[in-house]
Order: sequence, then structure tokens, then C-alpha cells
Amino acid sequence: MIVPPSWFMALGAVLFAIGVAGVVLRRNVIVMLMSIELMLNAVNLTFIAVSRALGSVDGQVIVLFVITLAAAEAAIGLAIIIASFRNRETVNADEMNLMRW
Amino acid sequence: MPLGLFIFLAALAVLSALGVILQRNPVHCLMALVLTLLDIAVLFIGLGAVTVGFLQAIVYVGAIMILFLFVIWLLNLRVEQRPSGHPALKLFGAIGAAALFAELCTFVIKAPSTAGLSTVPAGFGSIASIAQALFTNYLIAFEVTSLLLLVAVIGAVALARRPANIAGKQSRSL
Amino acid sequence: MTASFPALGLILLLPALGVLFNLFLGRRCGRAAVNFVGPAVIFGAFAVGCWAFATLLTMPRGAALAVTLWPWIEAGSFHVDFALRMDALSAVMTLIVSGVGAFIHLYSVGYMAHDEDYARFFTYMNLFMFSMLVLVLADNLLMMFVGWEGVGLCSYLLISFWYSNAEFAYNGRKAFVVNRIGDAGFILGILTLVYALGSHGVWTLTFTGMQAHREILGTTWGPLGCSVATVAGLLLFLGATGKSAQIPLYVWLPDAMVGPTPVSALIHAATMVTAGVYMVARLHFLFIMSPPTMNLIATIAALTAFFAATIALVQPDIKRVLAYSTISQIGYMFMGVGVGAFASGIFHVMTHAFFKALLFLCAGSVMHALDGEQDMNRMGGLWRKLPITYATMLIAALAISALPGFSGYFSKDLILESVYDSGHVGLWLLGVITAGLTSFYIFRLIFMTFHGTSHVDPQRAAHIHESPPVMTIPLLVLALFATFGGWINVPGHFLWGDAFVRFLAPVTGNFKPVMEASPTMLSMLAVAATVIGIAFAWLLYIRQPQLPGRMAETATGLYRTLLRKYYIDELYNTLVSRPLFWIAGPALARGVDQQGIDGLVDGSAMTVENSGEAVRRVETGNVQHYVLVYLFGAVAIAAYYLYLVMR
Amino acid sequence: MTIDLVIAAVRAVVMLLLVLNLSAVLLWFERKGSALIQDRVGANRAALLGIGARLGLPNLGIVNTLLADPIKMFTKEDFVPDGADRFLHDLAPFLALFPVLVTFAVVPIGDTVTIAGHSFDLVAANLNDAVLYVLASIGIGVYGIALGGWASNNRWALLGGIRASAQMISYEIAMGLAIVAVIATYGTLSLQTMVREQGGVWFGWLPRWGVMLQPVAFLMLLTAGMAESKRVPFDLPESESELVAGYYTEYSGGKQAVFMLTDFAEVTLVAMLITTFFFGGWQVPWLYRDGFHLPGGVMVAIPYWAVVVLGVIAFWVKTIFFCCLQILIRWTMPRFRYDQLMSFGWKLLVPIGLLNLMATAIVVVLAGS
Repeated sequence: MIVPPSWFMALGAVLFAIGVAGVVLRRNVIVMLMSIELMLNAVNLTFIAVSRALGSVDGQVIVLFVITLAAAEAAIGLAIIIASFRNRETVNADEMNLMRW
Repeated sequence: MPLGLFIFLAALAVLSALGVILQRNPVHCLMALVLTLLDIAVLFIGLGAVTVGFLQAIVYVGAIMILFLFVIWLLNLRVEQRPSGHPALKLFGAIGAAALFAELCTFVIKAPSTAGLSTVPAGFGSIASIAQALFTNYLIAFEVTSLLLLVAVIGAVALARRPANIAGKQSRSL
Repeated sequence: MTASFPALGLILLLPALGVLFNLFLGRRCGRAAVNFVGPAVIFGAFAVGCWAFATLLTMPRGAALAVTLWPWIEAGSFHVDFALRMDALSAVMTLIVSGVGAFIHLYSVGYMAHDEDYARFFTYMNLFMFSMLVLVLADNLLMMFVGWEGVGLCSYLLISFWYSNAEFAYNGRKAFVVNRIGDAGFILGILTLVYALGSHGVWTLTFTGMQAHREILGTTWGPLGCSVATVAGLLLFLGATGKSAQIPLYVWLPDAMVGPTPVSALIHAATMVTAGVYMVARLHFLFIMSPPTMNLIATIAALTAFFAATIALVQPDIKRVLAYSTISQIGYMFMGVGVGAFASGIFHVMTHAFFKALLFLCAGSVMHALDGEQDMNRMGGLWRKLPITYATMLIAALAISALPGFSGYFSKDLILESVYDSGHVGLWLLGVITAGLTSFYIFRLIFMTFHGTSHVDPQRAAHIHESPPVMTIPLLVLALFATFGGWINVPGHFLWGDAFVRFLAPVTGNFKPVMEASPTMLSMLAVAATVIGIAFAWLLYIRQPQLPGRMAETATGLYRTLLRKYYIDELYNTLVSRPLFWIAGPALARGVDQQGIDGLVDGSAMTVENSGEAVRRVETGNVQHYVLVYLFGAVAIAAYYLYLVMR
Repeated sequence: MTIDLVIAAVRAVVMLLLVLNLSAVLLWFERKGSALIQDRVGANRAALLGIGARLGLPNLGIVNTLLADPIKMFTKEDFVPDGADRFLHDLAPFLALFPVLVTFAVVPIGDTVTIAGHSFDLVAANLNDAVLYVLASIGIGVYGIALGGWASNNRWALLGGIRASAQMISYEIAMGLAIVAVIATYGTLSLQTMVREQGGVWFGWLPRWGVMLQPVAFLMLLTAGMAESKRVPFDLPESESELVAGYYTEYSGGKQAVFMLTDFAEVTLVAMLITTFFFGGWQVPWLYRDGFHLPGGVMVAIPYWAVVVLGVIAFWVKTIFFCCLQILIRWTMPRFRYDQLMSFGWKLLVPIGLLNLMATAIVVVLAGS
């Protein structure tokens, strides 16, 4: 039997929820970044599923853009992490509170 | 895509995703993530987005994840000792994530079932079709994206560069 | 008929260019350039004016030159062009303004030779000429108002030209404020016309257009009982009293004398202050339709003339005397127009422009010689040292006191005759008495300044000198006009009789006397009054110089009253300024603003600060807390859309 | 249905075995080749019951390399240092080998054949997007090395791993640029189609091989490929003099054998790619479906099965030639310094690749219009 796109979307939902949980639950900033990548991919999966369902290639193009964005985001995010690690010797989100009141 | 294959891939994806957020060792998390990404790439290909699937493997797995690996090594991250995060935070976070998951699933169920996969045109998802869309409808976005990447490169260099005084020692390392 | 004459634009363009040059390049290009450009542009405008005038003369009576520069306001059916129109009336005014103005500019070159701010001075002067010419050449009321405000602005700028002196600056402000009151009336008048005409579907403000529809002006105006003409006329005349220094708004003019003397000569004697007269003449069709307004104008004018003359009798300051004399002379003009003899009013505007400008320039020359001295008690016996100034000023004095043969005679006599013929015998009598007073105070000025023993303090007396030619030449030229300028309109029918009046007649309409009197008889009386005045002056200031002082002691009250100008300024202060200051100060500033508004503002700021103090605790700086909030937000939004889907 | 599966399985297995055996052969080539170059005897001890000696044949060390070495390696102790990440330490070698092996699936080794009514190309998996597949799997290949280095809990190993991954990523870009130029030239992503494109001749005698069209890309791919396989002069990740043995310092026995196998597999892969992209894959000069058309206009008819066989042979000949070329280079060149390596990759290859790509694009567009 052929799997309907909605199943893929459901899988996307699961992955997205897992990613959210990762961002909220983990203290390690790098792991948080990974979780964000996870969420992005969940969305990508949904896009691809929809583009397959609608038979239009737009979804795939958007996924390309998302991947590019993810690359930029990872580069900048990791650079920031490195910079802050140099000053604070930590990668724990709850210890990076310079923006505190 | 055959049902069995889908079930296998889906299960693998969920398990590896859980591995990302549950493991203590960042490198293991990363490996789990790599696995998830490859799995998703395969799903893409299964959905007819062949080019995007391969690109996902090339860019994500082949480049971005390596970057993560480098950073983990650079910061010399080890297994986390202390239990992470505040319990209340964890509780609410879990609740929120669960709620979001429930809602999303409801959407998927409610969504007009496009079960009847619309017959896709020949060469759907091929590099030609994507290039067609990319260089006509999305040309502006495409160019802007290149700009975004440039900015990201410069920004990353500027952020991660060491202060000049100790930069000298470290060149030629590795 | 109306002929298109684009060159009219030049008359405005040249002064405008002068303004730009002096404003932006004046400093850099130096004094010589400014001294050339400043007057040159005005002479150019004058030349173009003469050309236009000549063209006008070649055309049949009642013709006019016109040019539409560009459409200015387009609001539905309401339409105003930026257009110029030169008929007989505006032609005469243009020549007066640009001609006299040109010579005064020339004079200024010498007068401002020692001032560092020459560029700014000529910028203002040219700007004034521009505005004045706009006012004169405007073909519609709105444009005229632009010029009207422009000259007001320039007058303010020039009165307080030496702004570093607090008193001068104050006087400038005073002039500006008083003019605002009048201009408010002017605006209301314009709006009245727009409303009244518009309500009849006539959306125009051009003078020709309004004249064409003057029957509408006759209609009684809804809101008030009286006719449109009356309402608009009164309001516009209020504007005129402000600009032309008539009762009750004349108070600014004497104080305006602190400005440079050429300014006093040009703006506060020759041109700007006569704008009111020109405006009334320009709108004669409107004023004629409302006899009450006309009567009011005539009465106020006569009172002003007399009243100002009396004040002028005792003023020690040479320029103030001239200032009050100006007020009283303008009173004469308004008398003329007030009784419907518009041509005679304009005629007096012309002659007055000549001799009063001359008087001021001579006074300026005197002050120039005594480096800035204005008090006549410190002058005397100057006629040997300043021969040209003396001669020219004497001519001017004879002209203003209307001795037969001099320009003043013809115009003043024409006015008095018209007043008498129009049946206002009382006003005529007042005019005659004023003529006597005029000759008295002007010759008092002459005698105190040039004759008798010198009271000049020695170290000044040492280097008294006649002014340079650049100043004296304008004096001579103006003297020439002051002498013969009046002959253009010799009364009666001998020579080219009444040429001026006949020239203006197509525009201002003919004056229709109601009661005939023998002109010679009337002028005899007026001349007699003049002679008596001169004789008194001679008696008091040449024959027995000690007399005035004694008179002052005997009639202390009267003397002080006149000296203090009837305490009018004090009156205004107590009646108007004080209450206003109180309202502005204690009531509004301290009461409403500091308590009420500041309270609100500070209170809100305080609220923000406190609430911020309370809320900032939310900023834990921990990313995950923000993420959590964000997450719940997303959950909420998703829930909302879910609800939409479910429905 | 089943027959198709069988055919597919057979194709895969055959390809795999060919590659693995070739790797072993290459090992032998390298031993004796290096001995030749360095004027040594090389492996010559072990002999099978001395048969060769009895027959008076010189000992070519075949037994050493093909029999003794593997046995030795796979019987050695598999040592894992303390504090090492056991799981990843075990996983790493196979993580390195796997992507390389799967890449061979898309390399066409011959023309279409028909067996029992089923006609198929002589390629394990005839993908339309084969090139992307190649790039993807090469990209994934990094992980094995990197993790191997990291999991050993050893500084040299870690440095080796980092060097390896950095080097591979950097040269992947050059490689990608070269390949993109090739793609632009042929306008297809399918290797089989590319090879078909390279059939025939120009001017009646010059074979239409890609190297004529893309010489720059050829040189770039050769260089980048050698860098990918981390061999001299690009062997910084395992440079003895600096890092003991780099990323597999802590490896021994079977797992190290797997790493070495990966090396040779990569060499083979690079050779095959170069052959396919630039030297007509299985195309034999002047050979068409019906036989030889020699430049002179002479025509030699040949049955189709013979044509296919000739093609397969030609492919392997070319591949082995390029393998030997790489070995030759490996034993000829000194090693780069790390910064030289990086600047060579980023400041020379990448710009050249971009220029080449631009030129190609322009030419293609002009030719297309």
C-alpha cells in the first residue's frame, strides 16, 4: 500500500515535538541547537510531504531555503557559543545569564 | 513508498530523535542527529524529492553536522554530570511539548486527507524542475539567500576569531 | 481690455534674485558685490516698471497688463492663480515703490557703510521690495495677502535689525504682534469674501472677478444683519489700521524708528505703511457699497491725523517726530479714500512717499553726521555744516506743510477739498487744523536742528561732516520729486489739469461731490493755517527760544500728556498686555501647565518606571525560560486555529 | 519480480566482490611497487610450501599480501584503550568503509546486456541522480575517520581525526566544483548517460572523452580525490612523523585492516570516477555497438556480447591504470605542511574550480543557443 502524505506529516509532528522538548529540557546549548535543527527538519519533512501531495515543486524549493538558513544559523550560533565559552567557560544555558535584570 | 519501509524509517527517526535529546554525551547526541537527518533524507527521496534528499545528506550531514562535531571537540565537551535543568522547567516544557504535539497531530488528522497522491509531473523533484522554480519564481529569494550566507560567514569569523594577542600561537595548530 | 505682459514677472524676479544672492553669496562675495547687487536689482525692477508703465500709457484708458505665472491653488472649483496684474493704480504704486525704494537702497549703501551685517541688511531690504511688489502687483486678494505678510515680516526683521539691543528686539516684536492683530482681521475679511462669494457659486478672489460680482457683496450676510461689504470692509480695514498705523493700532510705528533710518524711510514712511491705503483703493468697489464703513474710515483717519500731529508737537526725538507725522499724513490719505476720493488718497501716497522719504533720509544724514544722535535738544545750528542736507530737508518741510507750489500742496489740498465736498465739514475742519499743526512741528524740527545755537556736545561737533555723495544724490533726486512731483495733477482746468486723477479714474472711479465749494477759497484757508503754523514755530524756536520751556512749565499736564503720547502705551499695557501676561503666566504656565500637564506627563513616566521596576524580574536572562513562554504562545495560537478548524 | 531481485542482488554482490578483490590486489601493487621505486626487494618471505621456489619462480610476495597479511590482521587482538568510547571505537572503521563501498553501486562498468529477456545496464544501481549520490556518500565518509580519532581517547588520534575531517570537507568543495563543471558539460546526473555521451569520435579519430572537454576538472578531481583518500602528499591525518599514526593510532587488528581497506577502496573509487567522468568509462576508442570503426574508414564487425566484454575490460584497465598512477604519486611526493594543504585547497583549487565552472557555463549556454 502507498503511504499517504498525512502520515509523513504526523511523523513531522512527532519529530517537531521531540525537538521542542529538547530545546526546553536540555541545558547544553549545543544540544539545544541540535534540537532546533531537528525541528527544522521536521518542518522540512512536512513541506516535502505537502509538495508531494500537491504535486508542486515549491515545497522542495522552500526546503532548500530552510537548509541554507540552517547552515547560516548553525554557523552563527556555534560561533556565538564559542565566543561565550571563552568568557564564561560554560555551555549551560542557565549559566549564560548576562542579560539578566 | 511501501508501508513497511515507512514504518521502519519512521520508527528509526523517532528513536534517533529521542536519542538526540536523551543522551548525556554530546557526541552521541550528534550521532543520533546525523542518523535522524539521513533517515529524513531517505524519506525525502521516498517522497519523490530526490534532489533535495541528496542535498540534505550533502549539506546537513556532510557539512553542518561536522561543524557541530568540531565545536564539541573545540570546547572539549564531556558527558554532563549534573542533572540538567530545573525540574519545574522540565515539567512545563514537557507539558508544552506534549500539548503542541497533540495539536499538531489533530491538525494532521483534521487536514483534508490528500491521500490520493496527486499524479506528479515527469521529472518531479529532479534537479531540473527545482532549478526551474528556483531561477524563476524564487530568484530574488535565491539571491538574498546568497547574501545571507555571506553575512553568516563574515559574522561567524568575526565572532569566533580569537583576540589578536593569542591568535599567533594557535595558527598552524591541528 | 487686458494685454499679456510677461515682463511683469521680471519686476518680482529681480528682487528675488537679489535676496538669494545676498543671502547665500553676500558674505563671500564681499561688501562691494553686495553694494552693487542690492540696489542694482531694485533699479532693474524700477526700469522694468517704467517700461511696463510706458506700455500701459500707449494703451487705451482702463487697460491693464497681466501675466499668469503659474496656477497656485486648485481646490475643487476654488481656483487661485499666481498671477500679476498692472492697471493704472498698481502701475502708480509700482513706480513709487520701486523708484523711491531704488534711491533708498542707493542711500543705504552709504548709510550702512560702517555696519558689518550689510549682507543681511540688503537681503532683508530686497526681500521687502519683493514682498511689496507682490502686494502691489497681485491680481487677487490671496496673493496680496502673501505680500502683505511678507512686508510685515521684513518690517519686523528690519526694526530689530540690531537684535543685540534688547529694546530694539522688543520693538520689533511689538510691531509684529500689533500687525498680527490687524492681519487677523485681514484673514477674516478674506474668508468672509470667500464664503460670501462661494455661497453664490462665485469661486474667485481676483479683484476683477470680485468687481464683476459686486452685486453679491451688496447682499446682506446671513450670520450678521449687515451687508457682506460692511463685514468684509470692516475686517479688512482693521488689517489696514494695523499695517498703516491708524487708531487704534498705530502704537508700533513710533517704536519702529529704532531700525536703520533707510528702513524707516522706505518701509515705515514711503511704502509699507501706505499698503493699507492701496488696499482700500484697490477694493474701492467693496468699500463704496458700505457707507458706514466709509464713514468710519474717514472719521478714524481724521482723528488719527489730528491726534498724531498733536503728539508730534513736543517729541524731542527727530525720528519720532517724523514717525508721528507719518501717522498723521496717512490719516490724510485715509481721509481721502474714506470719503470716496480714492485717487486723491493715492495721489497723497505718492507725494508723501517723496517728501517723507526725503525727510527721513535727511534725518538719517543728520544722525550720520552726529554719529547716531537723535535728540533734537542736542542739535542746532547745523545748516552751515550740512548745506545739502539742510536745503533738501527744507524743501521736504515746505512740501509736507503744503505750501503752494510744492508737491504736498496739491495732494493735501485735493484731499481737503474732496472731504469738504463730500459733506464732512467737521472732518475738513480737523484736517485744516492738522495742516497747521503739521507745519508747526515740521518747522520746529527744522529750526531745532539746523538753526539757533548749537547744543551739539563738543567732541562730536569737531568732526561733523556732510554725507558722501552716494547719500546726498538720492536726497537731491527726491528733493526734485518732492518739489515738482505734485505738478502732475494741477487742480482745475489749466495746464493738463487733474491728469493723475483722470489717469486713475477708470480704476478707482470718479469722485462725485455732493456739495460744491470754490477750491481756491478752501485752499486759501488751508494755506493760511499752514502759514500760521510756520509763524508760530519761528516765533517759538527762533525768536524766543526760551518760550517753549516756560510754556511746558505752565501747562505741565498738557505737555506731559503729549510728551507721553496720551499714555496710550500705558493704557494698552494695563488693558491688554497685563491681563494677557497674567493669563499666560500665573494662570496657564504655573497653574495648568506645571500642575496639570506636567503632572500628567511626570505621572505617566513614574508609572512606567515603577511598573518596569516590577516587571523586569521576568527577565531572568535564561534562554530556556523565554523559549518556554514562546512555546506556550505557540500552543495558544495553534489552539486558536484548531478551534477555527473544529468549527 | 523475483528474477529482478535476483539480478539486482547479483549485480550488487559482483560489484562488491570486484572492488574488494581489487583493493587486495592494490595492496600488493603498493608493496611491490614501493619496493620497486625505493629499490628494495619488498615482501618476499612467505611462500606456499615453497612451490614457487621449487618451480624456480621469483617470490613476488603475493602470498604475503593476499594471504598472510589478512590472516595476521584478523587474528590479532582487537585492543581498545581505557576511557575510549567503546561503541564508537568499534563503529568507526565500518562507518568509514561503508559509504565508500556503497558508492560503487552507481559506477557503470559496462553497456546494456540482456539475460533471459531482462535487459539491464552493467551497474549495481542505475540512478538518475548518481552524481549527487556519490557526493552525498563521500560526504558521509568523513564520520568514520573523525569518530575513530575521537573515540580513541588519544590526542594524536583526535588531532588526526580533526585534520582528516577538516581536510576532507575542504577538498570536497573542490571536488564538488570539478564535478559540477562535468555535470554542466554533459547536462545529466546519470553516470551511465555520461559514459554513453563519451562514445564516438571527433574529427573522425579523436575519442569524445571528457578529458578533452574538461582537462582542468580532471586535474582538480585527481588532486581532490587523492586528498579525500588521505594519501601522500595529503596524508597529514596519519602522518607518522607528527601524529604516530593519526586517527588509527589506537586501532589494531581487524579494525585497522578495515581502515586500510577503506584507503584502497577510496583509491579505487577515485580511479573509477575519473575514468567515468573523463576517460569514457567502459567506452573503447572507435568501438561501436556493431564493431570497430577505425579512423581509416576500416570497419571490423564484432558481435554485441564481445563489444560489452571489451567495454568491461576497458573499464577495468583504465581504473587500474589510475590506481597505479595514484600509488606512483604516493611514493613520489613529499608531504604538505598543514597550512600549505589548506591554502592549496582553498586558495588555489576552489578559485580555479569556480573559474572553470564559469567558463563551462558560458560555453554551454553559447553552444546551447
